[in-house]
Parts: sequence; C-alpha cells; structure tokens
Amino acid sequence: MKIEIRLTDIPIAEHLSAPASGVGAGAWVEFRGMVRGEENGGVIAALEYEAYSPMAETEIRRIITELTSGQSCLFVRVIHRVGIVPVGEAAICVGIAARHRAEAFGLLTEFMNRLKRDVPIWKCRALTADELAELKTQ
Amino acid sequence: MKIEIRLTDIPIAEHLSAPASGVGAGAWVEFRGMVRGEENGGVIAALEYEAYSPMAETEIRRIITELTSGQSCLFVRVIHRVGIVPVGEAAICVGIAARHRAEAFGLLTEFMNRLKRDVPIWKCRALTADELAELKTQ
Amino acid sequence: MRILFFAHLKDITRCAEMNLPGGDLDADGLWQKLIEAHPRLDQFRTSVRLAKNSEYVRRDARFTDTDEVALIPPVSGG
Amino acid sequence: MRILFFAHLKDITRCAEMNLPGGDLDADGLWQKLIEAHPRLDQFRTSVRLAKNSEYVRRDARFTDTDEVALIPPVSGG
Repeated sequence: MKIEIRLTDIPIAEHLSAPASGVGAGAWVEFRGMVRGEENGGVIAALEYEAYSPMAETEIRRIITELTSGQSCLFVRVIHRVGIVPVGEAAICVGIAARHRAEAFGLLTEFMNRLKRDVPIWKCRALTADELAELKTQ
Repeated sequence: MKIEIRLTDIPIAEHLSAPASGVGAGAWVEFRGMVRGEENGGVIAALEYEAYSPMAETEIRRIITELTSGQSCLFVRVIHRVGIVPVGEAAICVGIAARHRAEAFGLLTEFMNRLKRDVPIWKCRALTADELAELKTQ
Repeated sequence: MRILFFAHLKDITRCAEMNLPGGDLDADGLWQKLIEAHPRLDQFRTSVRLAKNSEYVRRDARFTDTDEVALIPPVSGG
Repeated sequence: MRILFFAHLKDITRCAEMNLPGGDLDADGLWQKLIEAHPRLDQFRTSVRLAKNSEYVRRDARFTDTDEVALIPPVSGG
C-alpha cells in the first residue's frame, strides 16, 4: 500500500488525480473538509490551523497503517492545510483507493474520527472578514 | 437540496467540479466505482452495463429523497455509465455536499447499498480483451 | 400492455419487449400470461420484481392495457 | 529538555517552546517542573497529553535532557 501525507500552507488543488493503482482498485473515494462560514455560532471569514508538523505526519501514518492492517487498501493520500484557510476552501483532503467500496468507506470514516482525536493539529483562531482583510494588506 | 442524475454511455470526466454550494458546505465526498480486471475469478477487459433508463433515474431520485429527508445534505450528484465500460474506468460516480461529514458519509454508504439493491441497472456481460478488441474494430 | 425484459431475461425470451393483450390483471394473472408466452420465465418468477410505469409495484397492484410493465431481475449496478 | 507548546497553551506560557533542565523525570516530575515555570498550566494538566519525540507517551514514560517533549491540548484538525 502507498501512503502520501502532506501538510501545506497553500490551497489544496481542486483536482487531484486518483493514483494509477491499476486494475485492482474497484473504489476511489475522496473527502474534502471545507471551512464553513460559521464557528461556534459566529460568522467567520477564515480559520487558522496550527500543526505540530513532524508528529502530525507520523501520527497520520501510524493511524493509517494500523487501520489498514490486514485490509486490501491500495493507496491513501492525506493533505492538511496549515495557516490561514478562508471559508469555502478545503482544510483537509483525504483520498483512498481500495479493492472494494466498503473498505474505502470504512477507512475514511474511521480515519477522520482518529484524526480528530489524535493528530496534533489545531484550529487555533477564527478570523472575521476585517481581520482577514487586514492580514492580506500586511 | 439539489439532485443531479445522469446515465451516460461516454466516460465520466476525471475531474468534476464540486458544486458551488456556498459557505454552508463543510463536507464534500466523491466516490468512484471502477471496473476491476476480474469478475467471478476470471480476467476481464470490460463490463457491459444495461439500464432501464427512466425507472433507474426515478428510483435513484426516490432513494436520495428518502435518505436525505430531515437531513442537511446540500447537493447530490449521481452519474452511472451504461454500455461498455473498460477496466479502470468509473462505472459510477457519486458526489455529495453536506454541512457535516457524518451526513455525507452516511448518505454515501446507504445510497450505494440501496442502489445495488433497487436501481434497475445490470452488469449484463463481461468482455475479454479479444471481445473488446473485436467490438472496437466494428 | 407493453412488457419489458432486461439482462438475462432478454436471452430467455429472445426479445427486449413484447405486447401482451390482457385487460385488467393482478400479478398472478400477469405471470400466468407471461409464462404462457415464455414458459422458461417460470423459473425466474421468485427472483424477478415487477415494475409498472417505472415504479416497483405493491402486492395488490393491477395491470391494464395502457401500462408499461418491466420484469426486473436482481440488479447489479454500481 | 526541549518543551513545545501549541494552540492556547502558547498564550498561557507566552512562548512556543522553552528549555527545561531536569535530568531523568517521570510524568509527575515533569509536570511539577512545568507548573513551577508556568503556574497557569496546572489547570490544563488533565486535558493535555504528553508526547516525547513525536509520539504520545505511555504512563510509565521517562523524560531526559535529550528529549523533545510536546504538550498536546485537545486537537481540532480536519
């Protein structure tokens, strides 16, 4: 199985290629978690994400390896934004290729649960439109 | 909620845009079910799909409407190939935008289960490489 | 009424559709006429669902000359 | 040893990292030194997990001068 992990401070490409995982892949699933226009009931323009980078990547790899052991997943890609992420942009993108859809769906669900419990990445700040505009002029 | 359904005999585009579902969408998930290189233990080059078209579309819409009632899904797109689909190409593509990922994942899983039980589409034939080549020269 | 066959049922009946005159029938009456026309359909009766005008029918459905009736063998899409 | 702070813990300590000399400590000993340096950390002790050299530690972990120790408050990625 191939695992690709990236933390990045630039926007995640809208169109990522599914991997050339050959004729064995019967299922490809891609999830994008986008920043929504509200946080804790307030209107926001962006979120700032912070990561403990080396550990976040190590932990993501560890979780995927654990969840896919004994399974026939073929490829997993995880991209997580750090820094300022404006509303409507993806904070995370997870792509999974597997032989069968049940494995891909199960892995996606369980991976996201584990990421939100164990991976050292934080929404450290919500920015209003004014705060975001100010940052851009700096 | 917007629903987009299409049966098509041409390849499904590799890159479909997520809908402009505004700042409310926190989750976008896309699933592609690809034709694998084997069927019932034998090596194949393509599958032929047949649909009872008007009913297949009606039934897909009915299932989605039923599954999303009372939910906050924002957009569902279902594209299913009919005719010859070579190995490695997508036979189906399902895209879902929702406020939260749990709704999107749940809908995707349940929709695929229902599609495989109720939607009048059939894998009516598996083609070998020779049979596929012959078709192409006709 | 217009009867549609799909997947392997087309091989059994050697046609994709047929016209079945018959008036007002319930599901049993319809199956009786279908099996008269294509005796080999009998063995598929338990696995085939009936649809009328693009919807699966309920047990008590009735079929008339203006209906489009489809025989739906187990599906395998996706 | 090098100590790293993240998210709101940086606001509490007013720094992203500090050096903590201390030799060979268990988790209780480490927390004691951390709270001596930054008393307000005390209230976060129950919600913060410790990581050593990029891995969550077990209960019986020991911390030495060459370790990189991170205080991990509840995460919120994705």
